[in-house]
Amino acid sequence: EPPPLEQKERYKVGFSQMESNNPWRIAETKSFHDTAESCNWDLIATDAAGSAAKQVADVDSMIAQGIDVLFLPPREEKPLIPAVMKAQAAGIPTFLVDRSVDPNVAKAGEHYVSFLGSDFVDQGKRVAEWVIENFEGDKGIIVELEGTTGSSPANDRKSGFDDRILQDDRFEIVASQTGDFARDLGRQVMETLLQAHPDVNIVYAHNDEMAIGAIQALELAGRKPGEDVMVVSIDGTRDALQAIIDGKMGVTVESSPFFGPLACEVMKKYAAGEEIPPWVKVEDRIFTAENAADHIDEAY
Amino acid sequence: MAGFDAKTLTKHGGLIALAVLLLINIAITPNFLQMQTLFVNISQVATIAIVAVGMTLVIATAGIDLSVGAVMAVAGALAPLIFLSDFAQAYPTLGLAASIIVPILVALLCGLFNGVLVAYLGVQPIIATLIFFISGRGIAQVLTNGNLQTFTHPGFSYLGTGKILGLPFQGWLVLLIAIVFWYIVNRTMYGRRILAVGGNENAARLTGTPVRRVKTGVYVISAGLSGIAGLIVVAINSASDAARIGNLMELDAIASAVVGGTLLMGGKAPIFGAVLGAVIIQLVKYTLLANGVADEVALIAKAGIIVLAVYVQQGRKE
Amino acid sequence: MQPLLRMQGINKSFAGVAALTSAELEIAPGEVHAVIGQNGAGKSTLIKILTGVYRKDSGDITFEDAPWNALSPREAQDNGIATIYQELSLVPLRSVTENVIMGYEPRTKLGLIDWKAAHRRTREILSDFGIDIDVTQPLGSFSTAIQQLTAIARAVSLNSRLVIMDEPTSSLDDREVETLFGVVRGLKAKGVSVIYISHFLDELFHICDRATIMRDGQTVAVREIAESTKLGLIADMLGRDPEEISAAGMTDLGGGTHERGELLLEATNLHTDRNLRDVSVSIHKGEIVGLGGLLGSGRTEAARAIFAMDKLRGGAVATHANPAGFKDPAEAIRSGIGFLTEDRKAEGIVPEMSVRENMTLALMPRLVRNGAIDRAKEEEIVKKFVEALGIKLASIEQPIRELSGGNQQKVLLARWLALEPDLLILDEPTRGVDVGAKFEIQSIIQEYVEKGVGVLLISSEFEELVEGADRIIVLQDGKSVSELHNPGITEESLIGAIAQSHDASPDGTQDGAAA
Amino acid sequence: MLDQNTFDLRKYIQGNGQSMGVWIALVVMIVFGALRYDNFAGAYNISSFLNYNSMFIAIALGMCFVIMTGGIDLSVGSVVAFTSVCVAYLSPYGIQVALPGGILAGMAIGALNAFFVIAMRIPPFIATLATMLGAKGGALVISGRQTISVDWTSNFTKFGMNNVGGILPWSIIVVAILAVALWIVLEKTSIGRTVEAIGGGEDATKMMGLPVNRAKAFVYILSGGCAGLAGVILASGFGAGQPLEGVGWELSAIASVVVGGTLLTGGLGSVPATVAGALLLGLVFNILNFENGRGVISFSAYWQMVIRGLFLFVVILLQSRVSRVGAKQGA
Ligand SMILES: Nc1ncnc2c1ncn2[C@@H]1O[C@H](COP(=O)(O)OP(=O)(O)OP(=O)(O)O)[C@@H](O)[C@H]1O
Ligand SMILES: Nc1ncnc2c1ncn2[C@@H]1O[C@H](COP(=O)(O)OP(=O)(O)OP(=O)(O)O)[C@@H](O)[C@H]1O
Ligand SMILES: [Mg+2]
Ligand SMILES: [Mg+2]
Repeated sequence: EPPPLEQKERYKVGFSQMESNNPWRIAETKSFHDTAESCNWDLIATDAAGSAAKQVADVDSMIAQGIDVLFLPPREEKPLIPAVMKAQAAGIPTFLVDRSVDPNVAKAGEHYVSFLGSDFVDQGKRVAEWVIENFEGDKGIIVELEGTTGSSPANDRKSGFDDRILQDDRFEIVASQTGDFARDLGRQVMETLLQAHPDVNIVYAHNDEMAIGAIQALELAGRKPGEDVMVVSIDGTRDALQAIIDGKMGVTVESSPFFGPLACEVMKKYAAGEEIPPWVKVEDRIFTAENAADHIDEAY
Repeated sequence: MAGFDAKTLTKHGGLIALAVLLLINIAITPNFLQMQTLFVNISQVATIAIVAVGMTLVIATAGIDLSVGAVMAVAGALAPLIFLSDFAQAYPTLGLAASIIVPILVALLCGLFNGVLVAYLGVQPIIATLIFFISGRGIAQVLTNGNLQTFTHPGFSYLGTGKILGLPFQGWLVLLIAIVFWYIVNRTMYGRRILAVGGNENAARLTGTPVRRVKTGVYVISAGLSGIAGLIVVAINSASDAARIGNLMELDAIASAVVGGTLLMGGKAPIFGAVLGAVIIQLVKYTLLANGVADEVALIAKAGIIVLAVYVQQGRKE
Repeated sequence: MQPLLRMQGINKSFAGVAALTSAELEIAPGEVHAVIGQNGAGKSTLIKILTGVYRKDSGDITFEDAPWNALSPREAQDNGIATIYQELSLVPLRSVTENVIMGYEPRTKLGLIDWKAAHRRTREILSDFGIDIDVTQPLGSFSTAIQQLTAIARAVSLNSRLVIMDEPTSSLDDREVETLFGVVRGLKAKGVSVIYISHFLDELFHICDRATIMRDGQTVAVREIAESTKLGLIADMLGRDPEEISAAGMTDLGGGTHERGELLLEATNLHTDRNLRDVSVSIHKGEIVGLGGLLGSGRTEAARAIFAMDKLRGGAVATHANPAGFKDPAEAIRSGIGFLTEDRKAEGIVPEMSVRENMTLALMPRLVRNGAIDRAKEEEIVKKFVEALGIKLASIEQPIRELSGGNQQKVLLARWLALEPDLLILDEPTRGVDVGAKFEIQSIIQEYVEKGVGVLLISSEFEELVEGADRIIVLQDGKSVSELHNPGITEESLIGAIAQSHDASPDGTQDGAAA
Repeated sequence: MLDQNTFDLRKYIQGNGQSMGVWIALVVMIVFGALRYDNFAGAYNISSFLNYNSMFIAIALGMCFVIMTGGIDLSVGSVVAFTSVCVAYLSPYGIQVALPGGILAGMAIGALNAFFVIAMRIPPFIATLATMLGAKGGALVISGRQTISVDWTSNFTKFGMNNVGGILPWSIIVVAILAVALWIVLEKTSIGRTVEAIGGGEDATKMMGLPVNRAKAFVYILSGGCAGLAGVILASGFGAGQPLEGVGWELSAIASVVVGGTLLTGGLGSVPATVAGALLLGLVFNILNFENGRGVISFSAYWQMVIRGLFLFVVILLQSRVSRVGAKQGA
């Protein structure tokens, strides 16, 4: 059983961010800061600068400071298990946010309260399904731009997409290389892969930043993204929605960083003694040419 | 004659490595012999080459500059702030000029900071530039509040996407920078003094060389060139991401300089060697990527190639 | 008797350039054997091949009747050959003790270094050389002389059968040289052989039994010292007729013969953070002013202070153009002063740069035209000096590190002469330079003095000073204590002046340099 | 080397003055933290702080030896990642196998560095830059791009997670023993003396007949081994082999060594001051976290970077100040 949470006027809340080197993470941190005011939190936010070990040390220092509740987006599935265990031992209920930990070792409802977030595998799968549905040619030649090598969203978004798309034998993945979730690298890698595989007609990027980079690479090479090459990705950033509106991109599956309000709500329920499901699934929307214009104002 | 062979190999190691790489690519990489391949490689190598030229000068004084990537981030973060400002909207030409000049000036100031630490306070270069390496990117993010800045600004984007005589603008820029610094190193007093300071600082001082000013100068130059590279990255991407611009650039630039024949203990500044080094590193990346080598294997391959290239370059000395 | 060491047909080339061509060397047990030759003759190279620093290209070496092929200095040491290399091979940042006993440390029962015993042993070893210093201090904080004696002490303490000394006396004064001779004689008495390399030919007649003479990488003669003359040895070294040499005469600096002109520079009561306490010197056009004194008396520091290398804490330097002195060496150079430093390697050459670039380093500001260096003019000047000074090189684009010591020294001298200076400060201008080059360098200096250049000369060789200087200012513990005038100075009177002022000085501590 | 400007010597000889700065700063920071924050000096914070920073102390110790020879080891961060993956596979056999196994794996990469530097004469900066890339690639290859679970049933994780007396983690005890041992090696054995001599002048050391190559091989293998130990601590304290960990750790280690007063040009160094340097840099993070917790100002991630840079700047200024004052007094 995870430790209970007493009902109080004000909570001392720990939020251990893993890194701040991309807009998504920054938006997520900001969402927690914004929620702190509306939800009456004293928020301690730390940043692990991309190191799982430091993230554990950060959680440690928050435990030492006596937080009431911990929100943790674990940088890695396994290395953050000690953080979850230590928080539990210190009587601090933990909610995992946006990524989870290894379910074989730490379990929701036991070591931590619940996981709030989307399913990366599912995100990849949904992109694949959209492609299968909307691709009109005979042969889909796919270039995949992966996230940071070895990171869990990269691994999951790859397996989700690859498994689903390869069930349809119209499609072939001719190259899959890392763009490190960054626009500049996404562009450079795309430029190169485009030279080696000029017949490519589908680009799947693990996040919108790389997708935008790929669009630039295509345009620089005189190709027409959206017309002769279909670009698809995940996240739902403002730039991606704009690209969809401009007809350069096909789809982006939402992976919203705005966890603050959800966190506040779930925490209050938990304090009130309500049952919390082990996985509070975030319903990821899917943005296409039909609805992009309606949502661009709320995007980050 | 064995001595002759070894010597030629050492002397032209870089060119030989380049030739080998080209041959390998022609043989195995699909669609290698195309103009577009050339464009892609020129546009990608430009920033490394520009930074490597500055790095070469720093290394020639027996220093090192870890802060180049951070300086790129600062300059790259500043530019859009300026041309997206109200002022620049009102006066587009002035705004564009300011968005190029001001970031470069700020970069030069960063270099001045490094240079003063090294030359006047006697801080060891790796540590002096580590300070900015750690905090520079933070400053860039503070400037932009951590936000990604995206824009459409054809004028500014020319830096990254323009073409002159059919070749990318930044390629010409590299050529211009290399020629200017080659001239400075080989023909001017300042260049000679850089080499003297790196070769024997005491002797340089005793012959009237303003050692501290010379040293400060190379850090300023290195930072200025990094600033230019930062602007190019932002221009190509039509976006400025302070967290990412120039990430790991210091390693590429140092590797380029060394592969190009620069001695880490100072006293040599082969400018075109550094450009050649950058081209080799770029081509290695291209080869591995285009042939679908997995990222982790590519890392190992890169490691092996760097060791080999430097081994051939350094030759065997008694 | 079987020789202890025999080297035969040794060949060695560096990057295609031959340094040794079938060189020979034979040493008898218990013999003190000199190896002499001009700069670049290959003496040091031969030694380094013996001790495993370099690898020979071909040739045979037998040591104690067994083939010898040391792969490293360590191996040579362990097998009974101890060496004092020409370039002091010590680690100045580390303590004196470490420099003496490193590699042979006394151990405690646990196998750890017994520092107490180590310091004690080091003090014992050094006391044989009349040195009494704090051995826990970094070696670099002591004078060059102490450092050189430390290197010698280390080698001698290794209990070897052959001790090699490559120019051991280059930084020693007469008294220290005497101490060294005592040590060499002691080794000989114990049956240890000594290879003794030196440019001071007089020294050979005191301690050596035989001499091997080398020229251009070859062994050209082996002589019994007792049957040789200095002139004969020089003739062998240079490969010329003895008559021819004696007819040409041995040029010296012609002290006391110069026409003294107007005042060039006046330094009064100089005082720096480093040991300089009260030195006053004035130099006029066309004269040579010598600085005399024991090692560590502050001669080099006086020169550095005048040249604005060290900050003045008190006193003043004034010239006609700069009555307030100089703020940095650049300003000193602009007002027509050149400074040839004593440490060629550390403060003189830029090893990777070419002869051309080295020579014009100080001149550069005057070679600039429209922002660029005027290459044509540069080459013209360099070629002129290469010819005038007889510098031996393959090309002016050759890196200076490839030149022999004497030729490097001439390039550095040319660096200052090219400035057409009013005043030259020369710190040990002929140290480590062979007799031939030495006379050449001296006659070049003489020539410039006659043209009106003023010279401040520092030399540990009393002969050079006594014969060269018009006046000698004697320094003692960082103070100028007396002044002697030529003609009339003899070595005896100089030594007398130094000794006298020494006795008169209140505290006689000399870093123990000469106890 | 002898051609080092001997006149700069005095500035450097004030070894005490150099490392005084770091001790003063360390004490000041601890007192500051203890007075300003609740629970800062509590057992929980101390033990978790020591546990996390034991890894950085370990790599800084190895780095200190490499730097004393005038070299540098950029590969340590990747070696930590690499060995953490190796020992994750070894964890079922218990810590008695995994600990030596991890250290050996690190030493193997250290030996590769030594080979590049000594036999192939590649400058250390470049040689270890290459192994930094290679070891990272290797870690990803053998892990199949995944973090690798350790065996939670063996005694393996006890090493990284358990304390003695609730305050002293096993990891810091092992690292402390290592530090003392290395201190003795440096000060009291001839290999240690040779290491420092090489930094003071490699050619001269060789000509004195000291085993230069052996000492250089020793430092690179030692540094690899220290990184290996850090890898074991990482895997056992965090429950996984992590191929992506260790990015930028080499720079922390270098900074620790330099803040501890070791000359980057080699020749002078101190083991205790290096440990102090590593603790000092670790404290900066810890204090920033506590400061965030006070809620007065919340430093964003990027402000933290700026502050860390500033801190390094101040420590370095302080050091050059202290050593200069020391030099004045010594003169
Ligand atoms: N490491 C080296 N690389 C290239 N050339 C060298 C090297 N060492 C010596 N030489 C060359 O070999 C020749 C012999 O040099 P060596 O040092 O043995 O002369 P030497 O007789 O000891 O002269 P000196 O009296 O000046 O010490 C010289 O021409 C020198 O330039
Ligand atoms: N780098 C140094 N650090 C500390 N003390 C030094 C240093 N160099 C010289 N000294 C000391 O300064 C004093 C004067 O040395 P200086 O070199 O001026 O003497 P000198 O008369 O020129 O002798 P030499 O012939 O050895 O050059 C000596 O006591 C010496 O030990
Ligand atoms: Mg010699
Ligand atoms: Mg002197």
